[in-house]
Amino acid sequence: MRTNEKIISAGVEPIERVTQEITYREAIVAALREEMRRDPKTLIMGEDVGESGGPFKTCHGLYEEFGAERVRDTPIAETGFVGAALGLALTGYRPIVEIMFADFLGVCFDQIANSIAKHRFMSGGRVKTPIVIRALGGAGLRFGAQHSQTAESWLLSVPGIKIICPSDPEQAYLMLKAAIRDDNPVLVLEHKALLSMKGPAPIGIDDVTMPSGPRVLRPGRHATIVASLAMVRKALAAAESLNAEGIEAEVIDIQVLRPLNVAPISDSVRRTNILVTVEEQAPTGGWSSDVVADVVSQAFDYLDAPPARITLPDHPLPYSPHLEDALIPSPERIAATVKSLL
Amino acid sequence: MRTNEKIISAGVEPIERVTQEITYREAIVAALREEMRRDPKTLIMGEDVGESGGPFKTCHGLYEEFGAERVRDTPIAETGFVGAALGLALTGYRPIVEIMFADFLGVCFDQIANSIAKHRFMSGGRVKTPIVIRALGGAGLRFGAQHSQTAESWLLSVPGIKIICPSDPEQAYLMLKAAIRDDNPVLVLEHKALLSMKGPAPIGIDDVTMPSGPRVLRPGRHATIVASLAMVRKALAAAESLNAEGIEAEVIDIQVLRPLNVAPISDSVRRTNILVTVEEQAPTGGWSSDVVADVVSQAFDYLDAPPARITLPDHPLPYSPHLEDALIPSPERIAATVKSLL
Amino acid sequence: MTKPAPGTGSASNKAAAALSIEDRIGLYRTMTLIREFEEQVQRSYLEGLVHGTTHLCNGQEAVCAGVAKALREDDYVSYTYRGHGQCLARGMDLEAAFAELFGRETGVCGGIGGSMHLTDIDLGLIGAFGIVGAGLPVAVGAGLSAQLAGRRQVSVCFFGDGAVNIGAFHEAMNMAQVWKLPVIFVCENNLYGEFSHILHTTPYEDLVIRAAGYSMQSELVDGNDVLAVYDAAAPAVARARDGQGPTFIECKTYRHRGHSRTDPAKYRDSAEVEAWLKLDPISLYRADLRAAGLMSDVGAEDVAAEARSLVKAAADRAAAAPWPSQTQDFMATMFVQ
Amino acid sequence: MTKPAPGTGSASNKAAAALSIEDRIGLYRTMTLIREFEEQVQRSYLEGLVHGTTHLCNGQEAVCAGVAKALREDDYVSYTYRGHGQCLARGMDLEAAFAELFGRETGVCGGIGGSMHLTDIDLGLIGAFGIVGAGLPVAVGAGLSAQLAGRRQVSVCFFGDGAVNIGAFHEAMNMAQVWKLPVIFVCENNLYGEFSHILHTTPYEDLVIRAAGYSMQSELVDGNDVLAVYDAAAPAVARARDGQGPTFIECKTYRHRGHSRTDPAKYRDSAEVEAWLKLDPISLYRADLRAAGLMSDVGAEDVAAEARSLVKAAADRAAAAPWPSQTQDFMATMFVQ
Ligand SMILES: Cc1ncc(C[n+]2csc(CCOP(=O)(O)OP(=O)(O)O)c2C)c(N)n1
Ligand SMILES: Cc1ncc(C[n+]2csc(CCOP(=O)(O)OP(=O)(O)O)c2C)c(N)n1
Ligand SMILES: [Mg+2]
Ligand SMILES: [Mg+2]
Repeated sequence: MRTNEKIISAGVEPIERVTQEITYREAIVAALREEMRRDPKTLIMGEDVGESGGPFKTCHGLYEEFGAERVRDTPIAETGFVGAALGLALTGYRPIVEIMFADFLGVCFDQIANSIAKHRFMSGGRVKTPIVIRALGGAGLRFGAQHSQTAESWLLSVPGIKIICPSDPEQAYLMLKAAIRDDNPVLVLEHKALLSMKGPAPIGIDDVTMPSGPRVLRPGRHATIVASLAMVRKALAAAESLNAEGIEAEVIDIQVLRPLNVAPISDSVRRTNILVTVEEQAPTGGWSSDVVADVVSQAFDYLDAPPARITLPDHPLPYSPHLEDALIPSPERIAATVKSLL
Repeated sequence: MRTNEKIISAGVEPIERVTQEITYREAIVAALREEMRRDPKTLIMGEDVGESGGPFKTCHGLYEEFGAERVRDTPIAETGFVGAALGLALTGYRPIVEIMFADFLGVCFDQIANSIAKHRFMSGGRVKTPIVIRALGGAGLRFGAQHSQTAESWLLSVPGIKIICPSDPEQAYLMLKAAIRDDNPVLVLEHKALLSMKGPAPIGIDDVTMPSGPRVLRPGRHATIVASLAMVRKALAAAESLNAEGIEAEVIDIQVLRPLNVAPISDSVRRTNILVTVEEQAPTGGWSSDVVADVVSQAFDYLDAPPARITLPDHPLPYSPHLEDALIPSPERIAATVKSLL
Repeated sequence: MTKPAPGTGSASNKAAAALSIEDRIGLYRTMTLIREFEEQVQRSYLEGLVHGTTHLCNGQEAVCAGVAKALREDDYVSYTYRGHGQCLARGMDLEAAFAELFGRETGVCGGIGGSMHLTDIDLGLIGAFGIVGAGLPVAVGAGLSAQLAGRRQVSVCFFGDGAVNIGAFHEAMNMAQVWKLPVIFVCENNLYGEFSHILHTTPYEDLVIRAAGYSMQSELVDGNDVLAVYDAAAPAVARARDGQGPTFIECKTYRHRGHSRTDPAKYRDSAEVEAWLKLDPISLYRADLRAAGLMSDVGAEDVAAEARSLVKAAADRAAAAPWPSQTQDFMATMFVQ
Repeated sequence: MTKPAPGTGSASNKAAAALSIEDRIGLYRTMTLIREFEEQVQRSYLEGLVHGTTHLCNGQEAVCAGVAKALREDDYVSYTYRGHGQCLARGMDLEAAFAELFGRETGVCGGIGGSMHLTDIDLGLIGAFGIVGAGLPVAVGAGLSAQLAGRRQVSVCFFGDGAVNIGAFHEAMNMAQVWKLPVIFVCENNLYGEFSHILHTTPYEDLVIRAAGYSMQSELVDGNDVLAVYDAAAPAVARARDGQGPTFIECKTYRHRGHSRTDPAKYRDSAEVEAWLKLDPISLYRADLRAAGLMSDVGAEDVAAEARSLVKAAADRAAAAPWPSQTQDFMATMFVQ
């Protein structure tokens, strides 16, 4: 399923010799390490990211290499350290902050939405705010209602911040590197259920750019499935099972939520005429509605059926394992939805 | 433009004799006053809501009538007093809090999204959380990027809270009363550019219920325009000017953002075959995408053209008056968009 | 350790001296029950019965037991993800607690909440907050409710040392003090946030210093001495009932295990752990009771055995309880219809 | 007024004694310029040139002037919507400031920011924050930046008495103290938030008490005495440059006008207003200078006349400046492309 093409689509020259099988977690660590080596103005802050290597070990080894000043443990004070990132950025640094669970983005929502996202704009474009906010989200681990959200849609309506969400080690690596080099605020939403996922990544590569939009992971002619984060694997699994029935589904990883670029999805729909989206969020306020609305305006005449959105239910996630499992979109549900539209 | 029908549609018996011409601001005050009289367990908290009557005078006279205990000035501590509302609700009170500018919802986002919206659910439905959060938002007053947001979409993806947004005195009055009686958390988004708007309201009426969805303000056969808050008036103005050209646009006030009920809009579109939405928010993450996506699935075969969404641009609002004015959707833009689809 | 800064209060009135023998033994019983509960949670977790993660309070039992003893049935209590102890000290049904941790229909929250979110409004257990600091403003609201209702109730909130650095703590402390609310802020200072020592994130080790910033009455107590905790809590609660406003109580304590199930707690010095294990609140209190002639070792063993069997039986019943229905009406769980 | 609680510092080293005559007159010039600017803003607002709302600092000029005098060009300064004074004290171009308030293309932020958001990074004016408290964590970040860069810079943030009640204040104070950052927290205590007296929202009137909660060095000064402000700021800045950490400075002051343009400030007792108007920082300082033989009344009038004419000329030029283009590339304003 992986080809050089995909690496190219993220703006990177394929250098096969460096491609390694690593985990999503290792990809994050590698990206942080390489970019911190590359630019002494980068630094990382967050709760227990230092000597402990991060609650999810996504900063493993960084403290040892870069020291306490550049790999900084913070008090439990998300407003404080996210706000501090803006002060650092305005004065020449390139801060990266880790939000332990994406659910905690609510605690610092104001600093992101009103300060970080608007500061450059309000200055008339006269300051630079290179900030990366990494947040680990997502369901499936029985963490209950307050520790299972992807928070994908919380900041979707706030202009002034880019939002990316890697669904595999390769993109976790490439996009995080590009985000760190970006001169604008970037929110990187990672998924904790993916941390142990293995996959090839072109470790050591230097030529990275922020992807401009979605990426086609699996070509197909009969339907287009667009998904994010942990839903991407489910979509791929659904496509695999549909394949056995002779249905070729194209699977697209949305990967860049802000700025949203729906054109590649419309292109796909122009070929497949069927659109299904899968997101790990409530039915309203999420990217899938934006995608459907945009595809409808860009490829109206090509749609054979109304696009279907597969989402979480419109209530918080319960703790009990069977309940949680039943509510998260499954490959079966995705496949069945595709078939219902054909 | 107002008939008894509309009052009925909000679940209220028409009592013509009590209908008065009042402002949106007076409607808010009247609703608060009547409900506070009705139930001694209600109380209101916020910054300068007491003796000063509220920064926007939306609590005018309440302090005098109900005293400092039930009309309580708070420190500048939105997390603190919004959180306190949950504690009050859990122990038998029915708190109403005022957020001075909707932009400040970011400061207490966590308390709303993770505590208030989830507490009953996480208890297995064993507690009751009757809380009203009123927030005044909106652009057009040259308040700059941090004081001009409606925040309509910030909590759109968070299950567990109802969101309503009144666009005229009648609904400001009826919906706020219903919200205060609701046993669940309700976010009431008010628009500061509407505060002086006059209109009839059935003051003194006692029989109110939460509306179950959008409300048709003006019937029409050629196009459906859906708008919220200050955009409703612009939509009505657009409809008026279209009428002069023989185009009859139906205007719908979305009015209830959560839970979102798109069925009445789909019904309308089945008759008009054209859909235009107008919201005072960025192009992504807002209710208009949800509406379009739902209408597409509910009334796919009835659409003569891809629905058009009219929104703010995808950047924060600038301060300079001409810039601000040019960026807020205007009746002209709405009318032109409708015509472009016919 | 830096020298403890004294609190502003004086726990010297020794409320504990007035406790009956029954009450004293009751405190031992409560602590033992909590310990046995947590030990069973640990075992059940390893058996796959508890899901996701769980935060145990072994070593901190004296805090919740001592404070609970000072409360009335109609008081309000809020706490955190590390909240099993507070719930049991208020009398939460053991089976319903286990069933919740196991994600069963008979759980105290129907299996919807989980280990981090035990709530039982009938016991005044108004909620467990998973977001650090988030419970404190809620406790202030419950305190305001108590003040308004005029029934001399109090609102107690428990939180950790790490929580004193987040904004919600600050806003809550200030509001409680300005409004003179009957709120008792109980800080369980177990020296660590997740993996960071308190001095890494706070300018000092004695968190009562924070209270000074609000001119709030405060007490610094040995959180591993259940009678000392009671001695601090009882007068604070009495003052609160009398309309004299809030108190901040810092309880120095230690968690025996890691932050949560996945944490081996390697960041802690083994000498430090050793030292604190010697200060185990249950052993210390048992020695006290023995010295006072109130309980023999045999009696103590009986209490433990009884607790163990209660716990075991409750866990077994919970493990046999049905899963929640997948077709239940979640909308009614979320909203009053 | 309650008796002021003393701060922890001692401003008795009287840094101001070492100021040259030129510097002393310079302070007068700065304060006068700010006053004349604000008066012009008021007039321009009534003429419809300033839009929306604006928050004037008349009466508080000694705070920004006195602190600014203690700073170097490469220091960082952050402030609030009530930030005109801080900007002018750092030397912001008058015309660019007016043009920003008038929403013109030549504004210091191209007319995009407005009265509440004057920023000029070249002058170390890193930003005006409209959300109460939001600037403080940002100032902590700038202080961290200064500490890391090792060039002995400091980061100063200005905020009001109302801001000490919000979470961001707390998180920032704690972080600055734990990391011993070169941050000076300057609280302009003008006794009111929007319309509420400080005692309505805070347990006391002397906000240095807050600093005690962080063990942070603090100073309580007469904020209407520009030399007293300088006397507190200079040693605090020196300590910060030397790596000795942050200081909290409370400046007691008063705003002559309402909170913002729409506020007639009727909530204030007229006797209180009278009393404070007599404590006008500019008149007081003028009397000082006269008494010390450093400036005659004529000299003072000359300074005022010069300020008035500078301000008038700048406002006139700004009023004639073009509106920003409606077709400009806002995306490039928002994002570095
Ligand atoms: C706002 C927020 N940030 C971070 C976390 C993750 N977190 C959970 S517990 C914890 C440590 C809390 O330490 P403390 O307050 O001392 O309580 P303890 O766990 O020691 O009882 C952290 C950082 C959280 N739940 N909420
Ligand atoms: C988080 C937040 N809540 C409320 C407001 C509205 N508001 C603007 S200024 C102000 C009063 C601030 O008082 P203070 O800090 O004393 O500063 P001053 O205006 O007196 O200079 C308030 C409540 C805000 N801007 N931000
Ligand atoms: Mg702790
Ligand atoms: Mg003030």
